[in-house]
Amino acid sequence: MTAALQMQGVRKNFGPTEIIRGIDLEIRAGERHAIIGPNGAGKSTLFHLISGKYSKTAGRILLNGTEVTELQPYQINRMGLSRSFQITNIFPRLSVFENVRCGLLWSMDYRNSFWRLVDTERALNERAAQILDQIGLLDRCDLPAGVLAYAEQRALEIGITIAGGADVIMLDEPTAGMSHSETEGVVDLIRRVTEGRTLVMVEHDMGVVFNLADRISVLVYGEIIATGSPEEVRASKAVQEAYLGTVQESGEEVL
Amino acid sequence: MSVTRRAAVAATLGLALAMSAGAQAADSIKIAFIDPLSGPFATTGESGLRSFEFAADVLVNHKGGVLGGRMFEIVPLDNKISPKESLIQLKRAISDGIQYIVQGNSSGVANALTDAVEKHNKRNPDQRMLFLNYSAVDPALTNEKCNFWHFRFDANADIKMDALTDAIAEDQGIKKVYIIGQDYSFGKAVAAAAVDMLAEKRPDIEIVGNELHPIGKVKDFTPYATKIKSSGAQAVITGNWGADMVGLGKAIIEAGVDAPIYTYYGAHDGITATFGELGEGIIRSIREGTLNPPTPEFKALNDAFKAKYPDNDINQPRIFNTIAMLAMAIEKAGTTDPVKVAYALEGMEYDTIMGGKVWMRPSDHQAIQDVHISVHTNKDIVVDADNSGYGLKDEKTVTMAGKDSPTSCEMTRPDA
Amino acid sequence: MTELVIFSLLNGLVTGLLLFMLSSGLTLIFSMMGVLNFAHASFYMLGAYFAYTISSYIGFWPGLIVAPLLVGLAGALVERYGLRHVHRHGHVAELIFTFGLAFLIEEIVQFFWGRATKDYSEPELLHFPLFTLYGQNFPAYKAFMILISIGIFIGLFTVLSRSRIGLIIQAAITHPHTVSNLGHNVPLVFMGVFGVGSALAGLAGVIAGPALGTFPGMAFVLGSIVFVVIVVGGLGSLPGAFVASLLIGWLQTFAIALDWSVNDLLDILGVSFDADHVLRDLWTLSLPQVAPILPYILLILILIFRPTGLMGKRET
Amino acid sequence: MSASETTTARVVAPDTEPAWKRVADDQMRRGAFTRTLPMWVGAFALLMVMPLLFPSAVGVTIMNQMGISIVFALSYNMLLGQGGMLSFGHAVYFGLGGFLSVHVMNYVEYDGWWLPLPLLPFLGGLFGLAFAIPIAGFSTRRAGTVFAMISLGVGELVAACSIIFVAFFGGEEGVSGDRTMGPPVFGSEFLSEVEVYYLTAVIVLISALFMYLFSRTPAGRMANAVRDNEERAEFVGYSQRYVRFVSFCAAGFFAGVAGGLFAINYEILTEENLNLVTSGWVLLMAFIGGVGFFIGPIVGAILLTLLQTVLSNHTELWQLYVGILFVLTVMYAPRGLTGLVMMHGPALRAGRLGMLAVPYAIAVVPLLALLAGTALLLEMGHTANQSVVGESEAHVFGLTLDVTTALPWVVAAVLAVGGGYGLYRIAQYLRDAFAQATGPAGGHQ
Repeated sequence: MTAALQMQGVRKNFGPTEIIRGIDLEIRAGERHAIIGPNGAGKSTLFHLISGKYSKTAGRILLNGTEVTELQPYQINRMGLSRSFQITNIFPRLSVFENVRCGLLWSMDYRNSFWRLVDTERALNERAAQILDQIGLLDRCDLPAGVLAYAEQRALEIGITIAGGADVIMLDEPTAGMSHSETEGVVDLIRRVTEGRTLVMVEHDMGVVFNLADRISVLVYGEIIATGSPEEVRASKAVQEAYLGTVQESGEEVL
Repeated sequence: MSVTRRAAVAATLGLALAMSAGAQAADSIKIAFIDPLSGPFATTGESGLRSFEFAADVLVNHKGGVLGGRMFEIVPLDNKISPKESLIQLKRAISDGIQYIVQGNSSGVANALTDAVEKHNKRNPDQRMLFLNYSAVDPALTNEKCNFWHFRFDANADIKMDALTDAIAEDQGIKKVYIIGQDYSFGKAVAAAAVDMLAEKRPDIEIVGNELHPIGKVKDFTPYATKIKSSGAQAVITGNWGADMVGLGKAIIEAGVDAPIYTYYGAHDGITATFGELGEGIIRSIREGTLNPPTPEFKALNDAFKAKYPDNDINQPRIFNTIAMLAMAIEKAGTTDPVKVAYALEGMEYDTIMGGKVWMRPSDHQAIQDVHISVHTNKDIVVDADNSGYGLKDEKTVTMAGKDSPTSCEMTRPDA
Repeated sequence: MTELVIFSLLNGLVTGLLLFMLSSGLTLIFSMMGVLNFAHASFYMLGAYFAYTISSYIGFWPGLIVAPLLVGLAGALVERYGLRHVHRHGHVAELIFTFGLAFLIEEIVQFFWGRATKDYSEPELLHFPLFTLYGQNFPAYKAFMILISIGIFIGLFTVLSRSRIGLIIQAAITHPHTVSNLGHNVPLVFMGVFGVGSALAGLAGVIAGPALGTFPGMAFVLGSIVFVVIVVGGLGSLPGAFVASLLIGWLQTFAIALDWSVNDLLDILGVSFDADHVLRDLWTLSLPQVAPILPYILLILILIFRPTGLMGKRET
Repeated sequence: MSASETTTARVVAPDTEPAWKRVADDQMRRGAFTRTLPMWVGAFALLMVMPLLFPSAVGVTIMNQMGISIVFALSYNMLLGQGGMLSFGHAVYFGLGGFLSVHVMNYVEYDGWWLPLPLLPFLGGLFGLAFAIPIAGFSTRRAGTVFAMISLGVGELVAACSIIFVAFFGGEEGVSGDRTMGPPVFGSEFLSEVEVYYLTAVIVLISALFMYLFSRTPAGRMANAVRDNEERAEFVGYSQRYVRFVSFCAAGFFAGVAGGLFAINYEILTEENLNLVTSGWVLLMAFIGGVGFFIGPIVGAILLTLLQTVLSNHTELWQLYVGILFVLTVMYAPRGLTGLVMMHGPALRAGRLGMLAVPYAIAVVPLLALLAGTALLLEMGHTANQSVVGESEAHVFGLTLDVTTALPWVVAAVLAVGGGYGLYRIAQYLRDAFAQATGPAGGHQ
């Protein structure tokens, strides 16, 4: 069986600065994989590289065994990879319902058709309503997405991400900025909606990470210094030195 | 709230006045003036409108009107120099039962109007109208695009060019001529006519430049002036008007070109004032109607006009001819019926206020009249332009210019 | 030919430097605020009209100083009471606002000054040919225009590279998102930059008015060309704006000077076509005829093939 | 994943259908075409009786002009309102569609082509589409400023070409034709304006209907999504460029239809139909009407056509008024005039619209005073600026005012300042009243 995602020697430079310095990583199909690391380690950049937002300076990326290195985001998405964003990224002027429906359109093969009306397609609307139900926003479906509360927007973000039925889901800090109780709800939601799919997530909250992840990779200064089960990572000397050390340093300077 | 009450009073008053304004002399003969009254060309349009209103008052209304007391009323309709707006205003005129329209600015608009009037008259035989064109000079209007309903009171571009090239041909010192104009139908027509006629009259003259520049888009004419200067031209011919005329003229003179510039529209509406002493003896205009020296009648007319509109000039004598000849034609026909009036206009002769005659050639409805080459100067100027002390003095006159000029017009005439 | 080349170089320089005076202000405004100011050329027009009115009372020279200050003030007020209000609706709304402003300023100018061309002319002092070459005059006023433009260029360069505010502006140009972190009064800086940019445009108007004519359409004629300049040069790049200004200045002058046409090209290739072919207009196309549209062709090519412009770093 | 459906149906009692099913049904019911059908039928009926209400030639002509503007403005809104593309060159497709239509008319007249007139606008539309495709190909890569700049460049280029390529564009006098030369349709040869009106009205209605339906298709919905957030759209599988491409082409098509209608109405096309002024004018119509609503551009088209054809006959300053209106709209009512009306939706639904009657009645007084005073000042200023001896009279609202005397100036100034001050004083009261009427339910604006 091939891995859901394979990265081979992936590098990214911004001008003279090397942000990602050669990453080799395999995400197994069906696993929940967390990427952790200090601020500025390049976690979000890595996400952007995988999902096609940034071009790669070097290396290859394979999705379900197919090379996607040079593809555009929408092409990668059509091949079964869907992602969320660290900063809420929804369609603010569309209604909550429409946000989810837009997430569904391509996967349900509507493409750019201009001879079908979205409001007459039963399967489409029912599927959208089901997803809203899953993410708990059914009673908010008529509001413009832009006026939702922060936690609701985060939930919607996840809803859009999973709507298309992609088998690889990438979540970028899904619990960022949430209260403790909100975080619990989101963790529960993530667990439910990614059932049977591959999940890759960047997360700062170690509680969430150790609760959800099957495997963890630690990214420091653009390099993976360790990959393994939560126990292995927790036990790793290298991680303790490099990661915990930088956490203490960075804790004072950022955010 | 005293403000409130005052507003209410003003509003009521306004409404009452507006309603009473609707009731006017039902008897008057309305003439729709369709020309730009807003936008960049409004100055020209307004100046024309004032002339028309003044002419209607002085030549018709103060003399008791026509057909035993019916007055001329000029109805100004703003066409924003757009063919589309002109057609809307034409419909407005039709709604008001107006039978005569006058227009002059832009041959493009004139083409649209003559076409629309012909279609309208064909489709609505009981509601016909005449189009009196006082200024659009595109030769096509009295050639391939002519029709029975269109009359032109200005000399067309070819007739003017004929006179202009005569003047150049007489000056044996001129060996090199530069032609420059705006890149559109009129500019091209001027250039083509100049080339043809010079080749015929003075084969030895070399056309050292024949240039079209985009209309209304040139910021700086200096590069063109540089070219003209380095070509060694001894005379320049241009059909430019408006800002393109001013810019070109100034640039040529400033570059040190010491040659006469023959223009169609090189005077009035601020252009004369802008040239001032710079253009002295250089800018020449080809036009109908003698301004200097004026006839006593014209001097009196001009004084009366200036008393009313000190900032305007009588710069289009043909407007006075248009009104006078329309009045004569209506009297002659004894009715305002456009078909009968049109037949009355055909072949009509009229002695103008500025001196000289106008004859409405029946074959193409082109007015045949004297055409003058006049020079921009401040010497011997009685009737100046733009209150600048400078004006146009006749240098040369071609009597009844283009009387026998050919026309390709084949119009179908309705039953009288 | 030599004289044509020399004078075309000089004329192109005058046009190019004039364009730079406009495009430098526009670039400053865009760099700081992300706003493409459609009404920038309208401030240029205001400069010419203010100077015209001032010169008719107290002469050309006071106008040279006072008119740009007034235009700068007008610009600052527009920023404070107009643009700032629209800012929250995003850049497209701002662009629409400045478009409306351009429309409105033209109407306002017509309201106060009428529609006819104003006889705003250069001062007597500069009314002589500076030199005559091959019988052609080069007016002293043109040289004066060149001097003023170069003076502005040097002044701007000095301010940007030496003064504290210049450094802040430079920082903002290269890192537009960090400007609010600098701890400066951002709204005030914005207002100041907009005012200064408008004043530069106003100054351009003051000195261009006598040479190019002072009439209500003067903004429209120049407006979109200035846009072309800053896009071609690279949005947010002052050196780019400078290069593109001169490039377009010379492109337009030389295109007029050189009488090349498609026909010549076809002759060289030995191809000929019917004189009344449907596409006849294409064969007879000559360089002077297309001169004014060359900048737009350049614009489209640049936007397609090099969206950052000649020297720009950021894509719009 | 059927397991989750049952576990999360928590809103309603278990014996009814699940909540999500109701929401989906609800969405489909509200989106169903039958809901808007009465409005379309009403619009049709209104269009049919209009010539009876305004039978004069000029009335019919103005209504035809409105129809053309409506289709043009709606097509523009497919770009700006629905696709987030600010175009300064939309007249290109309008003009080209129109030019082709006139040429086809001439082929019908001189070369014996067989084409019923009602089909002509769609031919114009196809030509607009054919031209929009290559332009869209390279200009829709980005939205925002780059798109605006490219559209400006293309607009300038085509306008310039229209003067250079005389064979197709006819130079400055344009190309004219005769619409009556085709085969009669239902016995009509389209000789009279009224016949043309009915033809225009039907095509306007069909075009508007299809543009409305387009906004409800996957392509139309994604256009909105890309407008809102182009990046997100890419990550749900849509190429932002291609989504814009589709909208752009559709907009080009309907602009061409409007051009074809223009050709039928005026039988002449000139350079002004595709230049920047026309492009700017359609932006004004769409924006003043309100780009966020389907009917916004219709409102704008009707209003601005009226200003252009009626107001311009009463004052030379009409363009100044339009400019002021536009700038005020951009600043204070970015959702256009329709947005101002729609703002009252929450109050209407809450049944509290009546609460606003008194505040608005009070506000209307200073507002009218301000408007009247400003207009008086402008008109008198305009008259005073023009030096015509013996004509010191300004004609405003049917009043005749002598601008050389002080009284009218004082009255106008008092009206303007008083009105402005009055509005300023009651502004807070109005805001409070509005907030109260809109109520807490209206959490979003």
